[in-house]
Amino acid sequence: MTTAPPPSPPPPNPLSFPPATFQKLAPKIFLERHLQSTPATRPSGRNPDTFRTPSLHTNSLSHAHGSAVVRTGDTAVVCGVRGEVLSLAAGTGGRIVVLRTGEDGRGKNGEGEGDEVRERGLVVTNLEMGTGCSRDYHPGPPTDFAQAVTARLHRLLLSNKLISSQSLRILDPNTEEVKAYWVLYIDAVVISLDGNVLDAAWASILAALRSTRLPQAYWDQDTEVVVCYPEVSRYKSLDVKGLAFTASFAVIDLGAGKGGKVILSDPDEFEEGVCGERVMVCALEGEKVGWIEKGGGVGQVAEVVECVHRATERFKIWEQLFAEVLGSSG
Amino acid sequence: MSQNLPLPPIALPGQPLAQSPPYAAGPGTYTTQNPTRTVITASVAGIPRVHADKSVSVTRPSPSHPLLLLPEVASTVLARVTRLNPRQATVEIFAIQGGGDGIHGGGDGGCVCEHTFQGVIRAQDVRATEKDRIKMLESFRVGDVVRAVVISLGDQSNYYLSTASNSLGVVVAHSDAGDPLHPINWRQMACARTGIVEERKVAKPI
Amino acid sequence: MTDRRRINGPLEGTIPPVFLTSSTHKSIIKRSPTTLRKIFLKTGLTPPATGSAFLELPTPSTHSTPTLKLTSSVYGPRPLPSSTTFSSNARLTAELKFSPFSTPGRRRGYIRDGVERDLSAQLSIALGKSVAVGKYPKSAIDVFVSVLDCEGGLGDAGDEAGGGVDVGLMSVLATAISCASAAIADAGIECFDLVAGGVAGLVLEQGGVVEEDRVEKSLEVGQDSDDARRGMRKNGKVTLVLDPSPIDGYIILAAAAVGYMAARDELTLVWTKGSMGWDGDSTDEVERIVDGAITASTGVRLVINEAVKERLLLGLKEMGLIRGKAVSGDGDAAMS
Amino acid sequence: MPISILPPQPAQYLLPPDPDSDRENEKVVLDEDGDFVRMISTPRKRSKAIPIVTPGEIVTSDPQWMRGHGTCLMRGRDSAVDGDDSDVNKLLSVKPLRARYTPEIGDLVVGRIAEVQSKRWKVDINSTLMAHLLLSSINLPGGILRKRTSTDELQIRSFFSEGDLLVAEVQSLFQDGAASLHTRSLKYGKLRNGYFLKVKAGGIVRGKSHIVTLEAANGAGEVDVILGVNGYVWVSKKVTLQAPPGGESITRLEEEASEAIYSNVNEDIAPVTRREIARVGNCVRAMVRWNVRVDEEVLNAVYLSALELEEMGFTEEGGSSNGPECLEGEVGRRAVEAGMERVREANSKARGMVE
Amino acid sequence: MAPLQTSQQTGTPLSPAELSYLHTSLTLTPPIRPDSRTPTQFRPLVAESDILPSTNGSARMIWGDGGECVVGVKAEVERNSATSVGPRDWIEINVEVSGQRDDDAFLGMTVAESLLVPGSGVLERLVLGERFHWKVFVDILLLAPPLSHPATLLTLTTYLALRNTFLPKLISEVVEDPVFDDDWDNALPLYPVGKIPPPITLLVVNVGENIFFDPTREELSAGDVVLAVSICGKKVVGVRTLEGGSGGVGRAVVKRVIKESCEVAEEVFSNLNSVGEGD
Repeated sequence: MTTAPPPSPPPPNPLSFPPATFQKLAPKIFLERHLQSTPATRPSGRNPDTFRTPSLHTNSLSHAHGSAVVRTGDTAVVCGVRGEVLSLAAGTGGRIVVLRTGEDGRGKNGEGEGDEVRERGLVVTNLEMGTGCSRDYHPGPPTDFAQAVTARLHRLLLSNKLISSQSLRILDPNTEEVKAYWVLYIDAVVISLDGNVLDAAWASILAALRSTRLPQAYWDQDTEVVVCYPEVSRYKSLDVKGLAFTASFAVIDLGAGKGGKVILSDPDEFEEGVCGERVMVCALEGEKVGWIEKGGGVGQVAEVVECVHRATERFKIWEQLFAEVLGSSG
Repeated sequence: MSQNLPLPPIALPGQPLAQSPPYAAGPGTYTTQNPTRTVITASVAGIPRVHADKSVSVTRPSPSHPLLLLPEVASTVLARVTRLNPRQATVEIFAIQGGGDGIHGGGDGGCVCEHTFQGVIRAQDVRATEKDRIKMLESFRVGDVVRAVVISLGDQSNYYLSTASNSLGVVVAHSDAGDPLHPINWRQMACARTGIVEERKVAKPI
Repeated sequence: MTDRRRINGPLEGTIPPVFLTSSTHKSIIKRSPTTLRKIFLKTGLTPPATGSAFLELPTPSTHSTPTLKLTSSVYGPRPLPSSTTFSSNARLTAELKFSPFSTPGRRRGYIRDGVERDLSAQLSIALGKSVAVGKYPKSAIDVFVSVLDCEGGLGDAGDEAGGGVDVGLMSVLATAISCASAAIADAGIECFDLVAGGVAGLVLEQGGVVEEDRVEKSLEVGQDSDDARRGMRKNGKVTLVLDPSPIDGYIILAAAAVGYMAARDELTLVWTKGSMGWDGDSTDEVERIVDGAITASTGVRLVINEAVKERLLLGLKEMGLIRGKAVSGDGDAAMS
Repeated sequence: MPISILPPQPAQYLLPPDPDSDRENEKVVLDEDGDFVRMISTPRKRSKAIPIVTPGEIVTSDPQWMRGHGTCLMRGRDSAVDGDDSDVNKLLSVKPLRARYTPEIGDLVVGRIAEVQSKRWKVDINSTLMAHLLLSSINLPGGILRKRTSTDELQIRSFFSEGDLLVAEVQSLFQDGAASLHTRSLKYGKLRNGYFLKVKAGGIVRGKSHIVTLEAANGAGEVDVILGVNGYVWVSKKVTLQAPPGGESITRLEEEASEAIYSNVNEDIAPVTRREIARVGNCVRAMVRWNVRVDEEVLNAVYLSALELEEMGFTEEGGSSNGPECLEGEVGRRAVEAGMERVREANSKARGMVE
Repeated sequence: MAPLQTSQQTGTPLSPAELSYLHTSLTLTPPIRPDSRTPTQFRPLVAESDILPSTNGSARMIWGDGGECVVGVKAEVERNSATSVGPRDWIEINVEVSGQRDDDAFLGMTVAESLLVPGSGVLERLVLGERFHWKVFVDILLLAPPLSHPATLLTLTTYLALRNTFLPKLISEVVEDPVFDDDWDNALPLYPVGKIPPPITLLVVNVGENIFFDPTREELSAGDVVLAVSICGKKVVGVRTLEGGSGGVGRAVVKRVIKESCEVAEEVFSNLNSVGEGD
């Protein structure tokens, strides 16, 4: 048995425990000891600024229009996207939106587009954690945490305006009137959870959307229903605009003189349990930032800046992975 | 180690390993009765071994989940005090250090429980002497880590624990101010920073 | 049913796409009736769980045919919830859930439906009989199975299966048993034997007459229907198919799924659908179909054995690595 | 015939065998919830028809009656009360036939452990409330004089654990009506070597002796029947305490017995005994089914009649595949009727002797 | 969740001594059942059919232990739906156990699987011309759950009700909207004599080498394996495993259970068919 990094006060208690017991006994001290060693190493062996290496597979599900499996370390999420048809015919009483596709300039209708997706609820995002992915989540109604993550994912999806409503419209081929919409059911199922579910779930959603191919559909005037062409060759990819990737961080304060604040990239379950302070940055293409969340403590602005830097680095890794798996045709 | 009993390198549940008359069923095995003989059969996937006492066991090599331990009567456990009243202390057992003749109890270091088990230490089980003069508040505080031994599986919710031995009692404690305490004698602990002395049922440091 | 804790679709309701012509998945590669499909099974893919396994069937999969994919994780023995009464045995519960995107046709909801409850109950019966529950007093062993993808044939609305018995649910259950059993072995929970699931079906060969017609006709002319059917079956038009897939396009007269402990030669679960005759001789249908399902499960058992062993060997290697690491001075920490 | 399916018939009851016997002052009536009820202290000289009282029905306005259970007063008048019998007392009560058991002090009950707590057991005795059995109310192994220690508390499950059956006496009642039991006698305690059955609580007469020993037929030895007042019945092989040949003291005997009192292992029971145990159980069930209340005398008689019926080869009409000891349906009725007849004969004979 | 929970409202187990007594008695040759029945003997049942005048068919059964079941069958005319759902939905089964919130998945599934077994021919009789069909609702109410498992009681009652279900005779042409003969005497049976009858499900428990029909609650607890065998005419139309016992069971036992069920079922059918003929 060897001792860990030098404890600062003289050891008042010579009792020693195996690391696993120590971790359970005093999780905070356990993490602090690890981070105070040189070089600072996390219990998982990662450096504070190291993210877990992601892996990605797409289109492995038979009945989804698009799907992806993302694994970062021991966190794994499967996401399936499924299109169903929302008919605007009788019953919606005067709410028929008439939009001519020809005059659909991006600048002009940019605002309206997002609203169409949002107002009609054309994107339905859900995160399921009751799958035995971790010991704390049981089947049944989603926990508060699952609901909160779902809401964040949904918000990210809408606010980044990744999906153009144009690609969800189903038209009457004669009048070019919008008669129906595709509704995208995006279900992210967590099959293994070891912290930072948001990054993995978000990446799986984005990859699933980018792999989604919907059947070509049109409004059939005679039968007054939406009909699709069965040929796979006539399926069309969803128009997903750009890329956005989240990067999550946990912050721990080791105290003045003992290392100060340490920002842990891509925290695992144990680190999330110990650290109260969190930062999330959603990075966009061209070194832009789309969304920043910060909570659970008071931090220097520099901290957030550091997080943004790391997030843009992380963006490149995801971007490369997506290019490899999905092809560069963004 | 024994004598030419041909064992497979890896045993799987249901796999027959040896006959019972010469050999005995050890941890990780069970016996099945045939009309003609009793067969020792593996009940977990792992490495089968024959021990000097002719018992056959199957042990798990997996480092991530080495042992599946449950608190048993006579096993030594580590527990954190969660509630305290004059009659008993409620604790959560978070590590089992073996000691009982547990079926998986091969490991020396014991195991950390994935889930904590709830237990109680009744006032009369705190120490072996002067049982009627025990005051719970002078023995434990909420948050203390206690080494204790399981004396009964108890009822549906609690295991019954005892600290009535020199080696058992509080092993980790913090003062009211949050500083760590270290043991002075079997009933007192002191704070290194302030020197404040608090009362505990202290485990004799090993 | 609206679920206020989840994000729901538009209130107006949506329908799955309707196609001009119905396209059915028909498998191109025809197996011989006694060939099992290849299975991919790997344990330990959900590290937070005590034990876990992932199963994919068939492997390798092609994009044109649907596959069956499920994950299973096992937790326990862990304390029972405080509301339950004392039990000197472990309580094993199994939960099988279809993911929303796993089935053809409509998207599946999150709230547990009757099919899921039924399969969960059968799964816990099949596994519970194999686990040495007496070794774990006062504890719960929880088994979770998530079906990520399945082949259809579930008997759902809009999911036609050609007039015969649907074997979709049966193969989901059988693979769930195998996958969960591998996860239990991975967890190191003591059990009498590992359970493997197997399915077999009696199939009307291509070109045969759909059964109900034949029965009706024979009745109309006043014949004994059973004789007619038996005659038809004895004429060799009925074949036993191991591991039938819903996409094989068979007309299945009867099918059985079993949970089977090969080392003990014992069954933990029997589930049959479709009508089977019993005419007393040794070649009758019940016997054939049960034996067929057992044969199928024996094949699956070999895969489970390999998957469990593979992981154990990996564990042995890791152990070696960790020992080396401990010597180099990392890992332990002293308590303060 | 594996199954007999009968058309529905109006409820049938066997009337008490003899208008002059003691048993006669019990009648079948209907109670508050529309269940059939049995009346005690019913009028002896009233009509022979089964008086059925329904809730709200005025039974009597005679002020000499005191209101008992199952009755209430309406504006100074008794209602739902019936009867004029004065040779017992002036208390009038209506007892539901199908009801939960209401414990009374001194009752012998058979119970099943429902829950084990740190110092007591909760026992299901077919009552609305669980009965309590305190750790201090049982005999501990090692003799009566043994001191109770805290170790006993830790091993409480080694005495009784969930599901275990026991026979006990109601020692006292709590404020809320829950019973407190004790087993501090060698005739009480854990039950083994037999079979448990459950009849409705009113089916067993509160009588002198609730532990009945029957001399079973076919060389089966003696069979003990414990008729719990609560409707729980235990039928078992009679186990006699063998006095050791040295003629040792009775305390020694008690000690030895007490070592085994919490055993869960049955002794060897011969198939023939098992068969008679089943037959006795069927007799009890048939008697309750045909509304004959069970006590030692009637049980004995019905048992003998059941044996006779088997000898005569009477089983279900036309059927031969029934078990010969089975008393379902019509056979049971015949056996019970014959048994009642037997009791009647014995009674009149006894009366004859007195006269 | 567990199928047996419907019958074992109290979760209290049997005592070890009791269980061992039962187990030994039941493994003897010949076995001794607690109520002295022979292995294939059922407890007597009281049954009547046609009890609900506003249904197309109904039945009621009472078990000696207090279990009571009522089944009503009602038929409605329904237009064939455009989004082809298939005839599987034409019979809707609803099992309600009084005092239980959820509908019973196990019982519902058992009934549905055996009733809708391919080849039974019943769905074909529901066709009403080209555009319409009968939609049949089978409502099974377990008024008082029996002390043992309700599957047998429930399916026997359902059998009786279906056997006595009549549908008005169609007098319109195939292409027209359906018009019916209003004379009930001309109504057609849903299950005509001579065609494949409705199924029943028998509960069978094995203890050692012995097999028992119509097991009581305690026999279920002492059993090694409990199977529900559904039989339709002379065919086995479904087997399901119920909770109970630890460890598996040999395949020979399973086959024997199925075989004996068929033999016993024949007698059960003949008895069931005579219900209502006496009066």
